Amino acid sequence: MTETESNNYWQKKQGLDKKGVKLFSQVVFYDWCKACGICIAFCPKKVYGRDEEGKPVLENPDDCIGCRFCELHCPDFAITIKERYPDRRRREND
Amino acid sequence: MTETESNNYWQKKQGLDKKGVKLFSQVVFYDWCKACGICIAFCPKKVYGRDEEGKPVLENPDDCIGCRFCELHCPDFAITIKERYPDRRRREND
Amino acid sequence: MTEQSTRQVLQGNEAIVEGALAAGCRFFAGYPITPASEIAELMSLRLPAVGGTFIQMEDEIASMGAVIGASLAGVKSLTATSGPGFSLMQENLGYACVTEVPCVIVSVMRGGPSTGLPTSPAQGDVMQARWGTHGDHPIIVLSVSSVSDCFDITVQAFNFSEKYRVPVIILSDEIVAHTREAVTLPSVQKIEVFERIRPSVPPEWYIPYEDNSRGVPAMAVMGDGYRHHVTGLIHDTKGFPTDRSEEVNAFQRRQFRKITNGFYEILMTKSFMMEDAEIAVIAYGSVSRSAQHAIIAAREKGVKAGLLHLITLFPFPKKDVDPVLRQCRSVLVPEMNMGQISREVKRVNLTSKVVAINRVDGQFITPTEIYNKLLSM
Amino acid sequence: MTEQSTRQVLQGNEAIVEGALAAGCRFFAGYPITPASEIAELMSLRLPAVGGTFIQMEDEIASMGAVIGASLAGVKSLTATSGPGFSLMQENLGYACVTEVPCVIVSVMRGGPSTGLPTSPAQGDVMQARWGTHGDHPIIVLSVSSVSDCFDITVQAFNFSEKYRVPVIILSDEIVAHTREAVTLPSVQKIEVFERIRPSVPPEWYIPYEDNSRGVPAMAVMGDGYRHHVTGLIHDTKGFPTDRSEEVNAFQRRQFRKITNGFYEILMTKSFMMEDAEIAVIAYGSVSRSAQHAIIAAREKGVKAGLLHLITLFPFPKKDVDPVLRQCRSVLVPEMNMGQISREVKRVNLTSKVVAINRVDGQFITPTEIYNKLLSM
Amino acid sequence: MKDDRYEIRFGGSGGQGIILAAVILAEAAGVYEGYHVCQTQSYGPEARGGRSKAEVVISRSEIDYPKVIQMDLFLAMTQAALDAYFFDFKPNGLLVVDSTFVKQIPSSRVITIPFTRIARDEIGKEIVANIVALGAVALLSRKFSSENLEKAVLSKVPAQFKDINLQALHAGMKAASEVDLSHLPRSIISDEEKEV
Amino acid sequence: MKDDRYEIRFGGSGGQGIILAAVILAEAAGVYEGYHVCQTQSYGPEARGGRSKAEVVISRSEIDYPKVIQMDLFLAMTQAALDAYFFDFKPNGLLVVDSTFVKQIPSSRVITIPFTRIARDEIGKEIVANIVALGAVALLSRKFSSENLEKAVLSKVPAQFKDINLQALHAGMKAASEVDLSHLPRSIISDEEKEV
Amino acid sequence: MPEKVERLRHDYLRHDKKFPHVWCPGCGNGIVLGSLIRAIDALKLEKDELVLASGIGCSGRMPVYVDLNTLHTTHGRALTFATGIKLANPSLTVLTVMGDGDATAIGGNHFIHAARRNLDLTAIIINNQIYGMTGGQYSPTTPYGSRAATAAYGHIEHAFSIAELAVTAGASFVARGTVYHAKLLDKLIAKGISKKGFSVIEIISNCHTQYGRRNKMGDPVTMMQEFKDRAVTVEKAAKLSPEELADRITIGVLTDIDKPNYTEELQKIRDIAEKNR
Amino acid sequence: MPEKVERLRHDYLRHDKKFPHVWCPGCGNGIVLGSLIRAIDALKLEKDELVLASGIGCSGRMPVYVDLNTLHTTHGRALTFATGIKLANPSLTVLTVMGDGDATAIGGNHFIHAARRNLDLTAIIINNQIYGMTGGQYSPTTPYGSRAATAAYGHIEHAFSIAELAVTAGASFVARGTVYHAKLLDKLIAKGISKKGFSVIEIISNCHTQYGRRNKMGDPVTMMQEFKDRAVTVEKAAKLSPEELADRITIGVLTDIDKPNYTEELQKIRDIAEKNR
Ligand SMILES: Cc1ncc(C[n+]2csc(CCOP(=O)(O)OP(=O)(O)O)c2C)c(N)n1
Ligand SMILES: Cc1ncc(C[n+]2csc(CCOP(=O)(O)OP(=O)(O)O)c2C)c(N)n1
Ligand code: SF4
Ligand code: SF4
Ligand code: SF4
Ligand code: SF4
Repeated sequence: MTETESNNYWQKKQGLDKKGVKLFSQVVFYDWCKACGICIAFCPKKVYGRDEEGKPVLENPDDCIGCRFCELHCPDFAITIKERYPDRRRREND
Repeated sequence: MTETESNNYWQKKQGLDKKGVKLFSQVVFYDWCKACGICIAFCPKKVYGRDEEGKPVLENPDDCIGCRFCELHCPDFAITIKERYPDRRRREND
Repeated sequence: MTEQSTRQVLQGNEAIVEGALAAGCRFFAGYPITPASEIAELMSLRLPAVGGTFIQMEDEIASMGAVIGASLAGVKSLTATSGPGFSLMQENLGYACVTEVPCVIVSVMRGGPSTGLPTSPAQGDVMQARWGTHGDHPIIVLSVSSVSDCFDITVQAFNFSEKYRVPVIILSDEIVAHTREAVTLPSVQKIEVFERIRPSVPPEWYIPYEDNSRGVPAMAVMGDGYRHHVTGLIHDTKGFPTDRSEEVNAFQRRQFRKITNGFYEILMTKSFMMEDAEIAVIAYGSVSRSAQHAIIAAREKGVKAGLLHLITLFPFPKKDVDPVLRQCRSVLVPEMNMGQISREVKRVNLTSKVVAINRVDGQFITPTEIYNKLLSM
Repeated sequence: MTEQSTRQVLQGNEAIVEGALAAGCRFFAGYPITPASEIAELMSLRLPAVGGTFIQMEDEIASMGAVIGASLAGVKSLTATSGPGFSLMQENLGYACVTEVPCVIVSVMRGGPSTGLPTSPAQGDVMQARWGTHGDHPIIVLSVSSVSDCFDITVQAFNFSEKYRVPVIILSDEIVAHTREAVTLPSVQKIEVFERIRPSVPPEWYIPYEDNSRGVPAMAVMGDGYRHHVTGLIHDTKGFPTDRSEEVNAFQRRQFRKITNGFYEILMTKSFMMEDAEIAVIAYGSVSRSAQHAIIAAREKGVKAGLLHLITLFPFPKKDVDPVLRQCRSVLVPEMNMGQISREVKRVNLTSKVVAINRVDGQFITPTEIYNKLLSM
Repeated sequence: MKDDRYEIRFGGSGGQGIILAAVILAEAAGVYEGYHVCQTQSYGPEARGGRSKAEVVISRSEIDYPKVIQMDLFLAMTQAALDAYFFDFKPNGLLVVDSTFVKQIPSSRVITIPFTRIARDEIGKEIVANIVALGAVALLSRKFSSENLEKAVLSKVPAQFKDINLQALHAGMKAASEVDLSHLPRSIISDEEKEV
Repeated sequence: MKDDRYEIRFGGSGGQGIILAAVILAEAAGVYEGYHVCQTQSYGPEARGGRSKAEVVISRSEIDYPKVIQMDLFLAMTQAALDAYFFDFKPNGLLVVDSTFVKQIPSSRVITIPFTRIARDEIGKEIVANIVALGAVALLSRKFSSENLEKAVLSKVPAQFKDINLQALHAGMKAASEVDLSHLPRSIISDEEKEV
Repeated sequence: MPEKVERLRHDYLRHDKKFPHVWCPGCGNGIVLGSLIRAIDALKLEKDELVLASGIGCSGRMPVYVDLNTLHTTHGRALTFATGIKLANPSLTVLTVMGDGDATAIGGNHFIHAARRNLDLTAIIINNQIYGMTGGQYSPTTPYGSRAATAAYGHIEHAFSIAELAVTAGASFVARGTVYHAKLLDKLIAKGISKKGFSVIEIISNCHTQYGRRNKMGDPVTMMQEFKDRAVTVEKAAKLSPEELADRITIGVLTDIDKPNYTEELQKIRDIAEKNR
Repeated sequence: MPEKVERLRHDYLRHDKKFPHVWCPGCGNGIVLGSLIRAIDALKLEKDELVLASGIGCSGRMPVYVDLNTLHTTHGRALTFATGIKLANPSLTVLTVMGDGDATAIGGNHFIHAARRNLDLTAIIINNQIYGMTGGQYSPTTPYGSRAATAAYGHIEHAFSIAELAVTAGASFVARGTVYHAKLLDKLIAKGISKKGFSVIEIISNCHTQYGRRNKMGDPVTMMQEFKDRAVTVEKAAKLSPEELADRITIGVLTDIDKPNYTEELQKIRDIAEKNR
């Protein structure tokens, strides 16, 4: 692992991307999603693409700025946005 | 008939009193009157007194200025105010 | 409404609209409710085109009020609803009874009580149609079982309402309302349409609630010069409130008499395979269709079954039910309720064996269910 | 409501208030209407003094809604009205049926239909009390005939409503409502009061509409930790909407079963001089008093008459009417309507001779009228 | 028919307090004398306009029919009320009229007392004519002790008017006590024709 | 039972236009072929969410019971609809499935045609899969002339979509015409067990 | 003119209906009836083309006395019947008279919807701040703190402003008067009738029997005097502060705006529909 | 905070109720439900002490999904039931959710009366300008000129302003939001609940299925975009002319006044009555 690589690794672990901004993960419950397209249309960072059925697929997950617009506006409670925290357990094991 | 008397006579005939003001007659239909007292209370010239049952009786009929307040406000359509016109027939006969 | 007879595929609700227009209905006031909404929707489209008026009111109470108002002003009027809305119309329905204002109310029955099963068929509002408003009053309640019925019976309902000066209730159900069938509607010219009798005396002679042999006073219309008073209070022949015993009595009894006078034409039923029947099914509305199917099947098995299909539910067609009860060794009354009409059938003759099939689970009664019962009777 | 028994002269309407308070009623929502207004007026005076709530709503629909709401929140609730208002309450009454919310509705009958004869006595809303709302449902309808009845039956009505989780309707009439009589009301301690059964399992185990032998599920109250859903849609045992045939059926049948289970106590009648009677009068409400007077007089003339006084009108007390029909050679049913209960009597046994006196002219039926009829029978 | 049923009707015009008088009498009978009692009154349009009617039925046993069948005693405060409500008068019944207003009398079994004049002249308040009449009626019925009547009156009138009402009551009783009932004619109508 | 009663059920998912297909078929049967016809459909929550069902009953004589008793022909556009609505299948009935979506088939009397794929690939619009299926169903029922079917389609679709719908109709008919029905197995269930 | 009142009485009151009418001595309803008759007469409207509909209440008894096409409907519903009549025959002039309870308690919804629709109806609302007919229970306009048959301890609810509700809901013409100001009433009613669109004339009236009696102003004269003292014209009111206006009754025309009228709009639709046919 | 949404979903949605819910894809009702849950959570209210009552309509289906004391009443009557509940047990926090038809067509009267009484209830009104549940008939808030299932030729009636009606009728707190502005909604709902007295939160929402489809904005995204574009805050709106505001949706708190609250007033009466006893 080069230094940059290792840096990157730790940054990701701590939920920060390369530029030191926070990272988020987007979880979509496909069973609840009805493919209305709201999350896809209004995401300011175009994080989601649209699959065959019209449901969101992650296209630019790391661009997510955690505004949670999609989470707050999904009429079906089908999206959860979480900060990507370092996995403490694995870190401790490191 | 003195001149004044005769003058008076004609004035009355024409619905004018001594001072040359118009005269009015007040007709009360006692069967319809319910003795509410409105006409008596609000007549600006206190034309009506009140009888035993509380119905209006003419006390100062000649003071009536024809404002028709009583006629307009009698809830029972029990009052008619008319101008006292000269009785044309009798005059012609005169 | 068609100028020429044409073949069409229509829903029951649509055919009610066509029937109403053919009968001369030019006013509809209503409030949407499943499964009756299509009637309002189609009326909103069709009425303006024939110079009529559609209005969606703020609720069913208002709708019923507007319908009575329009009829008083001389326009044949309709409203359509379902159980919850029908419950709300009861007070003004009573007003229409007491003031003898012609109008037609369609209630498309769905599962009850309350919001119940809003999209399921049921026949649970039969007794309500008879007894829903307070006070004694006669009323005409007709049922429909097919798309062509929807047309015909609606015309009939308007005719009765104009002829007898009573509100007429058409009870439909979700099945009839939403089934599409091919029908050939008669041309307008071929339809017998009855118009209320207007006064034919000079206005000063007009006595708005004067009795006559029919018991149905001539009806003046607002604006036609026959000024008179209309009130929901019991009134004398002039239309003025009264509580004098003899006047009240005369008024109340005339209400019943005018309907009794018309029994011959009001009480409508149809017989199917009844000539030699030993078991009769008495049914109405969509269920009569399942019954007919079952009877054919039962006959194939040698069961001599027949159908008495009730169209008029109230006044109860005792005159047709009675002979059936005498003729048959037993009678089956299948209904999508707990036995509202079977109750009436039993009233006609308690000694007959009356069996009931009662469904209140929102499911249509199938021919199989009736067939099995017939075979076991 | 009295802590000690005291002798008072009360109007029927007043005694209903006393009965309600004694039964634990602490909420009244209503809308004034003749001849029921005194109930609201007295409630507005009395309830605040015992920590209860009186509210005059914007109409009868709202009143019925508020009454159901208050009961859901655990407070015994009453409303009172007359025909026109009762018609308006029908929709929400059906809601109370379907959600099994205990509450008591007093309808003081006046002449109908519509505005009718607002200050005259009548009994024209009997069938409406049974059939006024849409959909099949059982219901308990009790009648009152005297001031002491007004107290006792109101207590009973609350008890039934709590015990069976049904709305109970008390039918009074203008005569009973406005007659003042001397009564000795029992002290509160002496009155048997029933409270709805609350759940006795931990909240997570609570199944709000679970069946049991009585057919009456335990009823949690809003705010007591047993969060659940209440809906006018047909629901499963958990209270969630369902249209699954078996669940709907189970629900609907349980409604009837719980009342059938209680027949023994629900069906209340009183007999007067019936032991050796050959002619029976079947009557209810104020008319039963005229009947009793007439019977005494008729007995003096050697006519073996007796009275079956119906207190419960629905479910119809067939079990008590049937033996009377068997025992007597004929039966007289005097009513201030066109024959709403005589209709039910006839249903019990068509072979009996049932004679009716029907007044719909706003006049009370006098003992003389009944007496004359008895002598001619 | 129970023989001890005693039926009283009060008739008068709207503002005369006829109903209050009947209510007080019912209170006296039901609460203080321990009778069974039924009190009813005219209601509705009739009550609104001119005439007003109130009835009290008293009995030692339970009362079935709550209204007057045939009046044992009829108090008429006006001519109009007398004319309108006289129809159920019992043979051998007693008619009591306010002679201040009533001029034409349809029965010879009558007692005439000028209740309104007594109220006006003796008590100084015409408004208590109803209580004057009440006193007379109660006394003539012979069913009430004056003590119980007083209690009933006190329970139904506002505190500030207690004295004047008691005064009126006694004036009425006094006026009635001066009447000799035995001089009244008897009816010849047989019991057969009685209403039930 | 009348023998000429012919019962068709359409099953699919909400957006597939199943009901429109049934309505068109009813129009063709009732108006253009002069049959008696009853068309019904699922309604309410069922219709709102996923599944959708429509039925057409055709007969030369009047139709009493308006719904399917036992299907002569069942068109299933999805697996879910097939599973849910297969229950009334007639012995010797014909099952037609959209093989694009339906994988598990409960009867050997089946014809599989990839309606959706045909619509997508041949017509270029997945949305007209219902009309493709309609063409096949109509042909297989042997009750319709193609002329009348065309008329019915044209009477029910907006002007701008006429051509594409006609194309779809014909594609469906063509696909069905290529099927050899005589090779289908026959049921051994006796008539006795039939539903009424 | 001199015999005008006699003529009006003769022309507009029903001869076969017994007078005096049912209302209590001094009840404002009679004064309103007088104004209504004078307004109709002033507008020279044909009696045959006039409809007067009421709900239930003391006010509801008005139509029976007037020789027009009259209608006494159910409680609160006068406007719904009126809507049907007007739509069925737009050439009729349709008036309603309602009590405050009738119009704004049980009939509140029909009232705001009629205003919203702006159908050409005239609603005369006699606001006596109480339920007269049923014996003095509180209404939606009973003032805070007053006594009523169902508010023995003082009323705890606040009153609607009928006129403001009408304006917010969309009425074209809204005016207020009192029975003390009968001449103004004549004019306001006439204006309301003339206005194309929904017009409301709120009339403050006395129910001394049920309201006055309980609230220490037990006779009609006292109550009328109060109306006189508290009234202030719209013009004067404009110059007063809210505090100064607190206890006043603003009388005159409050709103008079032009809006598309329902029947005209309906005709447009009919034209489109007939073309599409 | 990070797992907040998960926790909310877990805490407030009913696990024994099948999801996804009944509403159409993209229906604003789901967004409102989310805001409601967040508002309740933010206020740290006990679920046991919360009541959510609805009428009938798509909006009426909301309560069934939420783990509170829930009540699905009759069409238009939610506020009447809520009134009974609150009066019977004032310690409960009682919310209602209604559609525009539910609240202002059939339920219009209860709405204005609840506002007048100022009982401490919170009314969330989801205004999608149409009857969703019954298939797109016009409602009292359907804009002039729009198409609806009963207005094929363009609607001829004018819409109520729900918020203005509430203010005129007497509500203490009135706010407006849109489903595009979910965060604002959270706050408005929380404020409404906290307010002692009658609070109204009007939420402009999309029924693309019934309204959008007929009016050329057939999908939720287009409609939400429109809400975004047309919205203007109360603060900004204050600076705009009526013309500039014509087509805008003013969002934020419109009215927030302190008035005597019904339950407190009632207690006063009880105190007097008990003393008099
Ligand atoms: C449905 C219904 N509920 C109640 C009544 C009883 N009722 C008759 S008039 C009235 C209210 C009268 O008050 P208002 O409308 O203010 O008119 P007013 O009598 O004061 O003129 C009521 C509640 C009725 N007739 N119908
Ligand atoms: C008394 C009654 N009338 C009519 C209906 C039918 N109905 C159900 S919901 C509804 C209107 C729905 O519109 P809205 O309140 O705006 O709510 P949405 O569905 O748009 O959320 C109607 C008319 C009913 N259930 N009850
Ligand atoms: S907003 Fe929700 S329902 Fe809509 S597409 Fe995105 S995840 Fe699916
Ligand atoms: S205003 Fe009329 S009713 Fe009143 S006292 Fe004068 S005349 Fe009589
Ligand atoms: S009760 Fe009131 S409103 Fe009715 S007539 Fe009497 S004063 Fe007029
Ligand atoms: S119909 Fe409209 S309001 Fe109803 S769920 Fe669909 S989008 Fe939502």
